[in-house]
Amino acid sequence: MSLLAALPVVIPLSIAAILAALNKFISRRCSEILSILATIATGCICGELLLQSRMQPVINWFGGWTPRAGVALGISFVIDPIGAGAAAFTSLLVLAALVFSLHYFETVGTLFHVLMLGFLGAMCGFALTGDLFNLFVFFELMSASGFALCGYKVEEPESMQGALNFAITNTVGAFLVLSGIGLLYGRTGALNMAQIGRTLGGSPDGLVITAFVFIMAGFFIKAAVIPFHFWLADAHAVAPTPVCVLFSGIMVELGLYAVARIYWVIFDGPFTTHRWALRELLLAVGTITAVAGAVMCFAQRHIKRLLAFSTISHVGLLTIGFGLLKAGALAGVALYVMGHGMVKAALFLVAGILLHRYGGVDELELHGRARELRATSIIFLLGGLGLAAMPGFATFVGESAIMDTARSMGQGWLRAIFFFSAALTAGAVLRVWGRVFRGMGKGKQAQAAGAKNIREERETKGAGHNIPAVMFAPAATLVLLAIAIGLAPGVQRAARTATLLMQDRTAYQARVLENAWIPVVSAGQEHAPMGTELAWSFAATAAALGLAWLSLSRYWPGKNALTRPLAGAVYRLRAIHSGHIGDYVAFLTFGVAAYGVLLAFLIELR
Amino acid sequence: MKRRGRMIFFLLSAAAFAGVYLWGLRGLPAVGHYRGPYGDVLNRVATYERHVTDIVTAVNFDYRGFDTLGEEFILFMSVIGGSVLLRRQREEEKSEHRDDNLADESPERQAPEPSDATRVLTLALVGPLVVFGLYIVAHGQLTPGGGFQGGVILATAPLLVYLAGDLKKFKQITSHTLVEVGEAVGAGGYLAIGLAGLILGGSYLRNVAALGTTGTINSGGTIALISLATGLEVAAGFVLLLYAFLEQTLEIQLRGEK
Amino acid sequence: MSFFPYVVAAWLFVIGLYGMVTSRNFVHLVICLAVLQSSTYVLLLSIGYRVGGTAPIFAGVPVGTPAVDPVVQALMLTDIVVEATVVALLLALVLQLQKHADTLDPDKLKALEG
Amino acid sequence: MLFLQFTILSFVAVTATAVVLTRDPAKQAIGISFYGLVMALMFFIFQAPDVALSQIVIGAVALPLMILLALTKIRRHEDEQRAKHKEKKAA
Repeated sequence: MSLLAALPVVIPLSIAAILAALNKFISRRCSEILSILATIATGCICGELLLQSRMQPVINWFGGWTPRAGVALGISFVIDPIGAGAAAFTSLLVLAALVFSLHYFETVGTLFHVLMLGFLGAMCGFALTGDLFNLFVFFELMSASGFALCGYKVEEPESMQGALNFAITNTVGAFLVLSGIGLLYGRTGALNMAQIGRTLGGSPDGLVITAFVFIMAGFFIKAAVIPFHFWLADAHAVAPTPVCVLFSGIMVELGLYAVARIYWVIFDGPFTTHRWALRELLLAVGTITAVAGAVMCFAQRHIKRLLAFSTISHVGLLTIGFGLLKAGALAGVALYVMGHGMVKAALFLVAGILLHRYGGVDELELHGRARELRATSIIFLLGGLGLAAMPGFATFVGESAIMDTARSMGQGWLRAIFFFSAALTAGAVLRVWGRVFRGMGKGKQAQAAGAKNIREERETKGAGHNIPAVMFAPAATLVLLAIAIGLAPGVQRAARTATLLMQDRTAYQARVLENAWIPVVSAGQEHAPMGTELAWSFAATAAALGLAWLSLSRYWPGKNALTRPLAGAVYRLRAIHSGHIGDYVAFLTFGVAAYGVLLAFLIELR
Repeated sequence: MKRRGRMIFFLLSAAAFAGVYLWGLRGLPAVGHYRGPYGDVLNRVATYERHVTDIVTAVNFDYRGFDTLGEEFILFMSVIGGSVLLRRQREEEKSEHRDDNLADESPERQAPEPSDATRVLTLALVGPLVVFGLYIVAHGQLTPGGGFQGGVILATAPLLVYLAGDLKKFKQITSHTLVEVGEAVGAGGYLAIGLAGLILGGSYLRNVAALGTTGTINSGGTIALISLATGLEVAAGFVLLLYAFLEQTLEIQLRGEK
Repeated sequence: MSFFPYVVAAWLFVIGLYGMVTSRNFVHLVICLAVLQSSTYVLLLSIGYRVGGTAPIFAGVPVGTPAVDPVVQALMLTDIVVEATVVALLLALVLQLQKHADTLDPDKLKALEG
Repeated sequence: MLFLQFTILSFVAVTATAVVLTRDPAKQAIGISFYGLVMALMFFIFQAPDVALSQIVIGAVALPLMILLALTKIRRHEDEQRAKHKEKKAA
């Protein structure tokens, strides 16, 4: 029991309510200060909870309703290092986004801060809760604030369409989750995750498989896993920059976090003997997501949309990491999420700086124009290298942890997927760097890469000839933090300890339902990254650099017999991303059905 | 995709989807045979522990009060989001003056002026409606209803004023600042009651007020207080939400009055 | 027969999806989403139902009378708020979309292709 | 399972289908209001008066009202658009 447990939700929401009440009476500066202070306080409390929970997960029953004879009466927060870490990381990114938007948006007002704080509170609650329906509530709270934030730039039709696609698909996802919760409740008569996990047991039958598929698909919509990923690129292309930072940096990853949490607490019991089936499904969708996202990423010229597709590709890698269903790989996923979140946030912030300065984020139109921004250029370059998981970045530590586990399970082929994704996504980012910041290659007069140029209006007041420090500092700090974590000793071991704790289902249940004190098992000594992993990683970075250089040079192959089928395939892939909500819902239906049929087939087959 | 292709693709997927869903539903106990334990335990203990007779309200505002806190903030954020999304843009304000005459071109769109009889009748309904709404809010712990249902009923009262065609009164009642503050106070009040539980009882949202006698209006401890806070928040929230939409259409008539 | 409510729940979900896929107007689509949502009401309601049970309100009836599940009803109350708020937000987005794109037909919006 | 429950559920399914298949949003708004009432009735029959009360105020009143208000605005915008077109043609 900790008095602090409720505060990561209560603080942001209280300040949001206060700001909304005082909306007409306080200055913009005042609301900026209040919201930043609230975010810092939330972050500090999450950090404190993280430290507390390393000895023993912190369990908090709202209203003091502790369970009776194994039946939970109330709602619990079950705070373990992974959950608290996710909440703390969320606060960090919200802080970066808020600092970036200081003096930034023209129309930004108190209400923007209210929405951001609501978003923060929702994500914290989502990360910390131990109750299935409460998870749904925070999912919806996250959505409600997210929809409004996404459509903040109401004057652009694209932005409305993107926000609508986002809102509609995510709402359908929420109802899928709720239906899954309903199924579980009908079977077990419980909403507390620990209690459901204990009651469910046994082997997976139709209900368990369907409930799992519904819940997983619902959260995969948030996580943008194929074929639920369509909304992400649309929403990112149109959302204001600080919002993109949060969407890509943490919201999407939280979708995956929810699946991992629910799987390890609830479904691992019934699925224990069928892990292989789930593993096959997850590795397959992860691979497809990673490859398709990477290809789409390379084919973009709108920088924000490009970064959005790179997020999809990396989510594919994270799905692979989770799909291995091993503590070591999950620790890698946690580190990768952090590293990727920081690097991607920094890249989006630089895109925001470009938009501020030049009034556009089209790669070809910006050709060579940002040559003057030397410091910003370094940040963008570092961000690109971080996406390639170059040794030294947190992404590398995560990737090597995932690959270590994969190799030990005989899934070494996954290295090729990681290589491909890194080379293409980082290649695309480095290409943008070369073209925009170095003036390499051809500009607008070059034949357009094909993708439509989405209109994007300046978000800031005045033509910014100088870049305020508040815009630059968050991006720089985040990239440096990603490097610091990548070089810090012992992070991998700490992460492994945390994921071992997360995966220990029976201990979790005893802690929650019987308030048992069970010592936390520390992970063994970590081994330094293997030589092969270092070599692969450097090779991927080199490939990304090479690809970027090649695409900017005159050696980039034009249309010929060799490239035509490839170009055709890319064209067809792009045609699927139509921006049409009907298509998206159809694919969504297909995805749920396909997941269900495949999983049922794999399990019943045996 | 073309319409036809999308349709075929969807129908095939939907068939498989329905199959998966029904396969899952088959694993549920037959309808009418709820097996518990959650609901049964609460049905047994809630009246003794919380001195309430409406168990759903006890679940909403006490046992699972934290869910309802989240729910109130979903509403809160949507209201904020709605007013952010429907905020007036600069161009719009400019263009409004330009096409002043446009509104007159389509008289069939104008709401007809209500007759005096309608006006009196509608306005006469406002009083009972407000009383009814307050009753529902205050008796949540005893009979069906509570802060949420009563709040929405209260929110429809200003609409009756609008329907009666009394636009000036309507604007006064829905004075934006006041309602906004009311909404935030309602939502903040919920949080504050929770904090009181944390400070006085050591656990967020713990019931720290006197529980009172079962069956009377001041029973249930914080349940009644939370119900009131929710009522305020929901009433104000829905007024703002409806007003945001109304404002989009209202400009026609207000301009006509000028 | 005792399975029928579940079939209705599944049907509402599928018909809602159908409406959304074939929709030519975003307002229509939002209404279909509301129909889809009602699937979850039917599902939760039938899960918590008990033949012969009273409503979980013990004013006038003694505690201990067989009653239906109060928890799903509390969940549905939350669900209804979610419905109202989501529809409101979506309609606000739809209004702005129409103001600036002059159409509500998803088939006519081409800006986000590729 | 009683006859009453069976009937109301069938009615819910039919009404929902009708609402989805109505293509004109204005008619649909009326439809969804009616659907809200049917749902509320179903909640009563299934012993959920709390939910029924909510459903009446939200599903049958607030929701259709928002939809109708949105449609009014949309119509108005369409009229303006048409008028502008006419002006252009005339010029």
